[in-house]
Amino acid sequence: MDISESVLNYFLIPAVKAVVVVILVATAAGILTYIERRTLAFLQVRKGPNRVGPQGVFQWVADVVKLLMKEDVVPAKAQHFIHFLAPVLVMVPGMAVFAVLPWGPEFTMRIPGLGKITTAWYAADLNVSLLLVLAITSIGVYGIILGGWASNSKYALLGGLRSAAQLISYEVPMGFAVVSAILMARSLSLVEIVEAQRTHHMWFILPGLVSFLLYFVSGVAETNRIPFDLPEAESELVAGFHTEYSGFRWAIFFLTEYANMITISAVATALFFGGWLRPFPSVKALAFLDLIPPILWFVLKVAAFLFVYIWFRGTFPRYRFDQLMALGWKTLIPISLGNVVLVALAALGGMRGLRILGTVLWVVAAGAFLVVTRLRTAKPPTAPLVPVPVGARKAEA
Amino acid sequence: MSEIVGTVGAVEDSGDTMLGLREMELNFGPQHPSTHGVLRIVLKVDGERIVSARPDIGYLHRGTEKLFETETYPMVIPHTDRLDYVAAATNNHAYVLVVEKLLGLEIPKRAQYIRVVLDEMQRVSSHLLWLATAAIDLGAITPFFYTFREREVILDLFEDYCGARLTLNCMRVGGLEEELTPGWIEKLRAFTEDLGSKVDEYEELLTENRIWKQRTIGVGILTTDRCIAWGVTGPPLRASGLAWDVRRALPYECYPELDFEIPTRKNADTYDRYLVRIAEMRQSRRILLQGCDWLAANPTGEIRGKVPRVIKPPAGDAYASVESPKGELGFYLVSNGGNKPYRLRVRPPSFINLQALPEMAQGHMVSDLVAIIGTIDIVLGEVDR
Amino acid sequence: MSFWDDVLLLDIFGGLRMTGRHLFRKADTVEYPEAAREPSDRFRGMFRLDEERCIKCTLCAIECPINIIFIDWHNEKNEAGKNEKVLDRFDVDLKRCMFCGLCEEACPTNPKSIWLRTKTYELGTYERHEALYLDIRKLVKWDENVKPFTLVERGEGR
Amino acid sequence: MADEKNGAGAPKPPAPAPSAATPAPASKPAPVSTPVANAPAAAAPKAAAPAKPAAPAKAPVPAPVDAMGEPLVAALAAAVPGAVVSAKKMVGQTTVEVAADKLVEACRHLRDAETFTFLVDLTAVDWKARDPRFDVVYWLHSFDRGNERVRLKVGVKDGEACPTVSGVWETANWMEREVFDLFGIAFEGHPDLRRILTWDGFQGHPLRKDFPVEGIDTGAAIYPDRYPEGGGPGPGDKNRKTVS
Repeated sequence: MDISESVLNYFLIPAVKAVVVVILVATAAGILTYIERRTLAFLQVRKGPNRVGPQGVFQWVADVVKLLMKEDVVPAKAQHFIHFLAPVLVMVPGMAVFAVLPWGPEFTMRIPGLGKITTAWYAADLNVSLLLVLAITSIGVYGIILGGWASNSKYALLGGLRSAAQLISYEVPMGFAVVSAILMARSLSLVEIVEAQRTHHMWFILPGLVSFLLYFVSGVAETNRIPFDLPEAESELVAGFHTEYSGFRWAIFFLTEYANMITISAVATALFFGGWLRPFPSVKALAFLDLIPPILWFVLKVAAFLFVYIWFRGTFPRYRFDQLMALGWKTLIPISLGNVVLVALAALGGMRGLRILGTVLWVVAAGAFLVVTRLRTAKPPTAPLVPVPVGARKAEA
Repeated sequence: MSEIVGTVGAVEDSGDTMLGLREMELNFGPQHPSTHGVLRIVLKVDGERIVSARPDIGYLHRGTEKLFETETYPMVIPHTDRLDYVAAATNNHAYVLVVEKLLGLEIPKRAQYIRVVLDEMQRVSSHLLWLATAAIDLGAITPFFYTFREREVILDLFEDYCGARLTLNCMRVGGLEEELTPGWIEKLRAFTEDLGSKVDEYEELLTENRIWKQRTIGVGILTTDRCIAWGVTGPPLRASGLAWDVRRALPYECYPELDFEIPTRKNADTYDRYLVRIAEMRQSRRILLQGCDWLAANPTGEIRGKVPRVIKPPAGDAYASVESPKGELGFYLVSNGGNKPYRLRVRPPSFINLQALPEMAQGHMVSDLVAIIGTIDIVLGEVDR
Repeated sequence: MSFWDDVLLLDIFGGLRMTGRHLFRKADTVEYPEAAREPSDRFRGMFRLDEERCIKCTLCAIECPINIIFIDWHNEKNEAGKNEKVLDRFDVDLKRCMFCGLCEEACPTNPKSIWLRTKTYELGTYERHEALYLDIRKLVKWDENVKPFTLVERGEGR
Repeated sequence: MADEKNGAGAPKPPAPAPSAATPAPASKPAPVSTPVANAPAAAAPKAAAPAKPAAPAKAPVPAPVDAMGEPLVAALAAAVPGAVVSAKKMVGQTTVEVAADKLVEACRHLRDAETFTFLVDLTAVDWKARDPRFDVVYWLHSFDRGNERVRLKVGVKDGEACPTVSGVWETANWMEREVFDLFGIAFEGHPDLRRILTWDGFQGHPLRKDFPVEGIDTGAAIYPDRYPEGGGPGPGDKNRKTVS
């Protein structure tokens, strides 16, 4: 290996990739804000932003410019340094995670003057990349807590505290859900997990139905989104931990939230939905689906998850703090523990075991769903009200 | 006597709690997204649990009752619009009722029906607004847009009828100012028939939703006895199990002729108040349909009784009330025989219902406080007057 | 039953189905400046005065709950030698107006001399003291902002 | 609460609904025995006169009639001796004039024995020139007596305190605060008598007849020492915030 090649492989290409990733992520987060507003508007029978550019697609650019221009207000009694540090602490891990997200397989391209280069749609393929994702994303919570505390505002403090408890609690079921995927693929590398779904001839959503639901619910909680958006609950804590932030520091919190949504969706895609693989990767009859490039498959899957995020936001009310904790500790964690045991037992049986588990899970779920919905149709939409004769002293208790 | 008695800002420190931690004093409002206006609540919280809540009102005090005393009787009506500004028709109604009572006026039947129809439209619109804001307080943003879609139709109907959408000024002493526009009844009927399915939509979003249920069931319980002790009327009282509604208890206008039920629930919590209001919308729909039928069958007739040119009620006092969307809205009129009210007191349901807030919020969490404020359904224009 | 409801997240899916159904509905909103909706015939908007018809009785000013109509007049002999009231001043302080319409109701002429029922609701302005204080010139001259009014038959019982 | 126990008994026949359709006969003049009640009642024939020509003949103008004979009033007078000063009825609504020192006792009797468990409204009226100057008005409701309502009136002199009924009905708390705030009537024994609608430093009581409708300048006029000409806290004021 000569020096120029190692410079190329170990410095130049990663550097280019790093820059591209950061730019792309920032852009994607910006665009996502537009898409969210637009989608919410459609859910809510209105039109949404449609003025800047065709159909308003440059709305996010205008917003970013506006936020850059805004005065950066720091409360007089805030801890200035920490107040400044918090957005950085939130943003850096949010961006760093993208280094290991497997957007596509390896590919070879020819660059004039450099010859053939084999590289991949990811910045790095670590053998512990899944661990890295979990590790790095949990750093972000420090930024939120510190930002909430340093603002010297009671609302921000409450938001920061809620956030700390919430993020730490939901790390646990999320970790267990991820463990089950690791057990199925027998690897910690995201790239290998994706490839394992090719060798297993199925996406891990089949045996990992429960794992996926746990992962996604925890993921929604990790990203502070409705119905788990307590740290920034607008109607309760004004704006939660970023109440006292303005201008671009606030924008950093905001954009990182969207970047985190992309991260969670991308990891879910890689773990349970076959990453860049097309549906039924081993069925030859569906080979025409290969016309869509792998990276596009990945992006489509991520987009579907993001849509679900937005759909959730358009539909659900918000949990209360203690209910959120109860859900995390009393429901999700026991289920996730049981699920890990179940998946581990199935994984002992190798591919056959996983298939049996997947079949059983889906049949039970679908059967119960059909039966229960059939039975439910008879039920009136409202619980009956107690009819009381007029003028009676009190409804008969 | 007129010196300052106590100050709002000075809350004595209650000392330490179990773990040696201090209770925190939290200023909830007056500029807070979910206080529905300019309500300020001084909270003492232990973590997120509310130790005590003290509402501080008056930020919107405009001296309306003083203003009433300077206006002649017809001129008071536009001012009543601005008490509960999301339910102007019922305000107008309560006011004209009390003047008519003191004058001993008979109201033509047709005017009574139109008034009742306007009242019930206003009730539906107010409940829709309540549902929108209560849902948004609990984090559900979408019902807001669905309910406003329907509310818009009602406001359009109001605009068709009297030219204003919110501050209607639509009733007059002795009856009404204006006849219905042609086609108005048909438009109203079309909307009303549609309303049931729209209410089903809101219910599908919220009634069975587990988060909505968790957030509302068992929150802010106020039993019948406590409701009566605090003077709480309207949906909170009915949600506690007492079927008491001014429309039936102290009937006015043509309500005795109309067929409707008073929905009640037993658990007296936020969820039951939600269900009662939803059911009230359905009952209002029933009344509206009956009103439409009657008005369509009697398309002409007097809409204003024999009113003297200058309204001068005899000296004396009277009280009249209507069931406003918030509760019993009453006006107490003292006349000295002149052409202006000597004293006109409003019995504002929001003000009196709000008084029960500390008891309802005690021991709950900050998030629940938002739900409880939402469920009382206050309008600060009426609280502060 | 309720256990399976809980496990299968039926309430969750029900809500999602509800909002999802709306995803494909047409938006109910209109884009305001391009597609403004027409107010109703009785819409209470901008003031308008017909000086010819006005008999200077000042009833509108008397009936105004917040006294924003200012009328001064004096007597002049007309050609027939009769005393005729001539307006010196007819001002409406629109800034404070609450659009109750009692002035129009009080007007004794038929048809009315003062109207509030114009289909105009765009009263936003940069100089409110200038634009929203109507003197006689502004009241009798139709602004291009003031859309044509419709004379509505008044109901019975007046 | 007490009404729970009494609620088991047979409900009494409903009182006549206070509707506009039942005006008292105008021919019967109002025999009012006390000077307290005289002021509004005496004005009646005089003031009603101008309205008469316009009023239609079939709807007689309501006028107050004596209601001392009403069973409720009689029972109250018997149960709390000296409480009932006078009673009259107008437009179907009974008003009982109660002596101030017997007020709480009368209220307790009405709540416990007569099941008036619900205080609908509490307010005051300022009769500027009269002595006693104020009427404090209570409007009670009974669920068990077929939604019967009765109004109590208490004359209160300017500067004198009225006994509080917040111990009888909790809802009186804010209503009495409001009356205190807007009329300046103190309520003796009230647990939390502070201003409620106006701000805490406000001087004057807006609903008194001698308070100007235009309002008062609440800045320099009230605190000439604290707020210098032009407004804002003065240099030595503790409320003055220094901008750092």
